[in-house]
Amino acid sequence: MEEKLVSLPEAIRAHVSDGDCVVLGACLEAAIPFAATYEIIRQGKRGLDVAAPISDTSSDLLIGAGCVGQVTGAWVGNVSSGLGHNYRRAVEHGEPHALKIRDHSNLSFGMALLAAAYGMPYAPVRTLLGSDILTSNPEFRLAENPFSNGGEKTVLVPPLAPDVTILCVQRADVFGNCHFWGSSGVAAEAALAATSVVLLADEVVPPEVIASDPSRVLVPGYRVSAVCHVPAACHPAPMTGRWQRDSAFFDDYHKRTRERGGFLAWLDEWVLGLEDHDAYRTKLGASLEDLRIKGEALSAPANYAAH
Amino acid sequence: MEEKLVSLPEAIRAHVSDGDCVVLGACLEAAIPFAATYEIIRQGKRGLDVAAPISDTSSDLLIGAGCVGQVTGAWVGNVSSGLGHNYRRAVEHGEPHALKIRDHSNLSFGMALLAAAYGMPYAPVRTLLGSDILTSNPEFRLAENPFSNGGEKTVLVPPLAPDVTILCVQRADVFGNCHFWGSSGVAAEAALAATSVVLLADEVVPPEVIASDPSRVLVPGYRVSAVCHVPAACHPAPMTGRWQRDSAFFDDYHKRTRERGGFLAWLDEWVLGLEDHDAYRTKLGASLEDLRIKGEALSAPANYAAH
Amino acid sequence: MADYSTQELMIVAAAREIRDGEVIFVGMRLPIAAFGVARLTHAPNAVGLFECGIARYEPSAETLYTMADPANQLGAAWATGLLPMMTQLPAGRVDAGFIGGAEIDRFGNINTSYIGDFKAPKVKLPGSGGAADIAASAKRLLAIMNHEKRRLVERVGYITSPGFLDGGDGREKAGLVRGGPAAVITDRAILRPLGDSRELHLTSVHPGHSVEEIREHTGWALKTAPRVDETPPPSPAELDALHRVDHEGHWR
Amino acid sequence: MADYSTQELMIVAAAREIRDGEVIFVGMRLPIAAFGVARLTHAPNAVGLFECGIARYEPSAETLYTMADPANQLGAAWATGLLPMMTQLPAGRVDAGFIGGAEIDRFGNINTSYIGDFKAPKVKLPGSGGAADIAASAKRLLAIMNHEKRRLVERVGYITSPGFLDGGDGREKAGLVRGGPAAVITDRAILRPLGDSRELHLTSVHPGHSVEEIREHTGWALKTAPRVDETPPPSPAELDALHRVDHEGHWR
Repeated sequence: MEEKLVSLPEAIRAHVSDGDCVVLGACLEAAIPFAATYEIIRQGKRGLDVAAPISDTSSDLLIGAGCVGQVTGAWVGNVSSGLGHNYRRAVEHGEPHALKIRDHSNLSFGMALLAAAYGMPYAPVRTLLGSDILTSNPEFRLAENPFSNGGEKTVLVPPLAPDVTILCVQRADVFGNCHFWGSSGVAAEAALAATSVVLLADEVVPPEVIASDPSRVLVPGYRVSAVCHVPAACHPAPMTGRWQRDSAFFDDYHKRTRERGGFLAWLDEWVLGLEDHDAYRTKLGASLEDLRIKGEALSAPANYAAH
Repeated sequence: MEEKLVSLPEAIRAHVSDGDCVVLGACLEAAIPFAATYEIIRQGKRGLDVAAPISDTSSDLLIGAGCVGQVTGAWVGNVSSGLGHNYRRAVEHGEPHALKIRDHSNLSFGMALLAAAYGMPYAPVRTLLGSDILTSNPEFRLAENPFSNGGEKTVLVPPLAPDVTILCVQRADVFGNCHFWGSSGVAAEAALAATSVVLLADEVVPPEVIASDPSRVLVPGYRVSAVCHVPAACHPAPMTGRWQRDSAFFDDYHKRTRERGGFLAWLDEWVLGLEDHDAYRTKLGASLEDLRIKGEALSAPANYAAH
Repeated sequence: MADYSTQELMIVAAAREIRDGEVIFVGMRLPIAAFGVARLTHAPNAVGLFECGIARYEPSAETLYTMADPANQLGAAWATGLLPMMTQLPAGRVDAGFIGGAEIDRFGNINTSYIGDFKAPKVKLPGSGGAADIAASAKRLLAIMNHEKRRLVERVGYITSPGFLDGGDGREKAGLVRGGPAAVITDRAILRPLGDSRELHLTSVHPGHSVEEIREHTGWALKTAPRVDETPPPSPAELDALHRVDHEGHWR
Repeated sequence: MADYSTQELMIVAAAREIRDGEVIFVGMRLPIAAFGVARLTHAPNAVGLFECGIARYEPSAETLYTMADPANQLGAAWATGLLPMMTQLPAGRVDAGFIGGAEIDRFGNINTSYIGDFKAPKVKLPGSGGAADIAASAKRLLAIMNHEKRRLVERVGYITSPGFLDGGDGREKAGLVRGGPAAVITDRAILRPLGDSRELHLTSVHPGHSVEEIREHTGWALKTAPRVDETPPPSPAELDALHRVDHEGHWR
C-alpha cells in the first residue's frame, strides 16, 4: 500500500486549490484542524468555499485573512466568546472583501453532506420549514411528500460534495487508516463526500494499532489522500482524550480582533510570523503543555479474535 | 435510571405482538438473534412482518413455524448451504400458508430504515433502476430528480419503521446501554427507527464498562426497552470476538428441512422441545464450547480522560 | 436581598420546564445548568442531547465552554455523529429543546442570523447552528433571553427559528407537524403562548419585578394571561441542586 | 491432464478482471479467492468491500462461510454499517463487483428472485441481497456462473440485477448512469458485451472446450467475437498465489 505521510504545507499545496470547497471543523467545536487553517492562510489561498456546521473561529480567521469567497454552514463566530468580528466586517462592510453566505441549519448541512456521501440525488428533510433560511439560501426546494395523502410539505436539500475535507484525528498510520473517538459531528459524512481527505494526526502509529479496532476507523485509508503528523493541530480547539480547549486563547482572539488592525496584528503574531505548526507550538510553550491531557480513562477492550 | 433486565420470554411477550414488523438479523450474517427467533416460535406469534436484509435461516425458520405473514427484505435462504426450503414451500405451495413478499435490495432496505430513523419523509436512491424489484414491490416510486437538468430518474423509498428491533450485542448494562463491534449491517438504523428495541446481551457488564467508551455504543440505553442476558443468543450465527459460526448446524438444517416433515422434526428437536435458550445451550453441549472464541486480539485503548 | 441571583432564578425556572424521563436538547450556559438541576430534583431520568453528537444522563462534572469539550465526552451515554443525534428531532423523539437568540417576537419567532435586510445586513449574527432544527421539530421550544425592548420585538426581520410564525395555525400552514414555543424565560418574567392566536402572554413575573416594568421592556403591547403568577423563588431543594451543579459558583 | 481445476481457472480468470488500486465488491466463494490472487499478483493495492460493512486490504487468512464471519472482521481496514459501505456504489466509488446468479440472459440481466411469474412463481430463489445494487452502480459488473443452457437464457423472466436490459442504451433509458456487465466467467468460457447492442459474445474459450460445445450449452444463439481467444491457463505465479490463498485446497 502507498504511504501518504507528508508535511502539512505539502498536503495543503497538493490538495487545496483557490476556489475549492473545503470542510474545516466537521466535528463542530472539537478537533478543528486549526493548523490547516493557519497553513491555508500562509499559502495565501483565495476564493475558498469554507464549509462547516460550526467552525468556532476557524472560518472567521480565514475570512479575515482574505481566503474566503463563500461560507457554507450554519454558524460562524466564536463559540465561547461571541460574534466573529471578521465575519461581521466582511458581511456588513465588505472588509477585506464581500462574502457569499450559503445559509444552512446544522441538520440541513449534515444532510447535504450525507446526500453526497451516500450518492443520493438530494435529501428530503422535515426541517427549515417556516425558517427564512429557505429565503436567504434559494438552493433549497420546497416539495410535497409524494407518499403523503394531504400534500405534506418537505424541504429538498441538494448534495454538498467538498473538494477536500480536512480532519484532525487522534491517531493514524502512514497509509491513512485512522481512529477517531468522541463526538464526531459530520466528520464521517464529510470524509465520504469529499474528493480528497487530508488527515492531521495527533499521533502516527503502526498499522497494527489501527487494524486492532476496525470499528473505530472513521474513514478507511484508501479514501485518504494525505496524512500529516501534526501534534496539537486542533489548538485552541479541544480533542477528546488528547487536548483541552484553550478558552483563554479564544477570548484573547475575540478581544484583539474587534478592529481590523488588531486582527492583522494577531494574524502576524500567530500565523504569518510563524513558519509552521512547530513554531506555533514552541510559541505556546508551557501553556500548550498545560492543555495536554495527561490522565487516563481508557476504553474497555473489544476482542476481535477469530478463534 | 430504570433497570430493564428481563428474561427473554418476558421480553418477547411484552414487545412482540401478532402482526408486528420485527427486525431480526440486522447485522446480516452475524449476530442474528436466533434465541429470539426460537422464543417467538415457542410463543406462537402469528402474522409477523419479518424484516432483515439477509436473515440467514432465521426468517426461513419463522416462516416454516407459521409465524410470518410478510417478509420484508432482500434475501431469504441459508447463506452457506443454499435455498430456504420453508421460504420456497410457503411461496410456491402456500405451505404452511401463503406469504407476502416486500422485495428490496440490501441498499434500498437500509435506506428505508435510515429514512425512518432520521425522520425523512422518504429516501431518494440511485439504485433499483432497471430492476424488476420495482415491479414486484409497488411501494417504490419512480420520480425525476428536481435538481437535475435532464430529468434524471430516481427511486423514492418509503420509510420502514419496525415495531420492534431485536439485536444481539456483545455486552450491555442493565439499563440498556450497550457496546457492539465488528460490521453492524443496518443495526444502528434499525434500532433508531424502531418503536421498541430488545437487546440480547452476550454479557451483562457494570455500567462503567459501557460508559468507558461512548463511541462504541450502538444505541443508547434510553432508547432500549428490554435487555436480556442470553449467552450465545446468536448461535448458529457468529458474533465478532465471541462466537464462531456453526456452519455444520446450518448444513444440517438445510438437509433436514428439505421436506416439511423433516422441518417439523427439526423444530421439535431444537425449538419446541426445549424450554428456553439454557436448554438449547445444554443440548449443544461441547459443540457450543468449541465455537466459543477463546483467543484474544484486543483493540488498542482509547483515552477519554478530560485532564 | 434574595439568596439567589437572577440567573439562578432563570436556571431554576428553566429546570421546572423539564419533565421526568424527557429527552432534551440542552445547549450551553444556563440550559445545561437547568438540565443538571432538573436531574437532581424532579427529573432524575431526563436525558440531555448535544448537537455535536453526545447524549448524557449525568451532566458533566465541570463547567463546559463548548458542548464538545473533553469533559462532556467523558462518561457520555453515547458519542456519535451530528446526524444520529439531530435527526431525532424530525423523527419526533425530542421532547424539548433550549435555544437563545438575539431577537424574539410576539409569536415566538427567533432571529439569530441577520439584523436588517439579509442581502445587506446591519449586523451579521452567527446564524442558526442547530436552533432552527430544534425550533422546527422539538415538541416544546424553550427560549431563554434577556428582557430588553430591542430583543423582544413586534416582528423579527428574519426568522431563523420558527415560533408560531404569523400566529394561529401558522406552523401547520408552513408544514410543521408539532412543536412551537412553550415558554420564554427572561430575566424579568416568563411568557407563554395563549389562545388561538398563540401570541406570547405574560404568565409569571419574577420576584422584584412588575407587570408595568416588564411591559416597558417589551417591544410590543404585551398582553397578560388571565392569571399572572409570581415566579416561585428557588426552593431549598432547587437551590441545593443548583449549588451542586454550579460548584464553581459561576451563576451566583 | 491440467495441473489446475476448472474452478481454479475461473478464479484466475476472475482475478485478471481486477486492476491494481481498484475498489471491488467481493462476495463469497470464487470471487473472494480471485480477489486474493489479484492482490498477490498484479493488483497489490486493490481493496475488497463486503456488504455487511467490511473493507479489507488483505483477504482473511482462512476460508469464510459468510462475509461477516469473525475471521473477516479480524484485521479489517474498516468495520462499519451496510450503508456507509453499499452507498459507495451509487456514489460512483466502486470499480467492479462480482455477483453470481441462477439465470443470466444475452444482455447480461441476472435473475436471483423468481422463476416463473413473480405472483405465482415456480421457484422462489433467495432474492437480490446486494446484487441489484452492485449491478446498478458498480463501474463494471463481473458475473460468475456455471455454463448451462437453463442458466444462460434468451431472456430472464425477472430482472433482479440489471445488465443492459433490452440491449443498446437500455441502461441509460432506465436512468442508470454507469456500469453494466464487463465479463461473464463460466466454467467453459468468457463472454463479454460487444457492439452497439451490448449483447454478450463469446470472447474466450477455456482450454479443452470448443465453440460448438459452448453454443450447445447456451440458451440463445451465441455470437462469437471477431477474435475468440483461448483463455490462458494459470501462470505459475497465478497458481502459486492461488495455492497461498486456497491453502486448504478447497478449489483444487
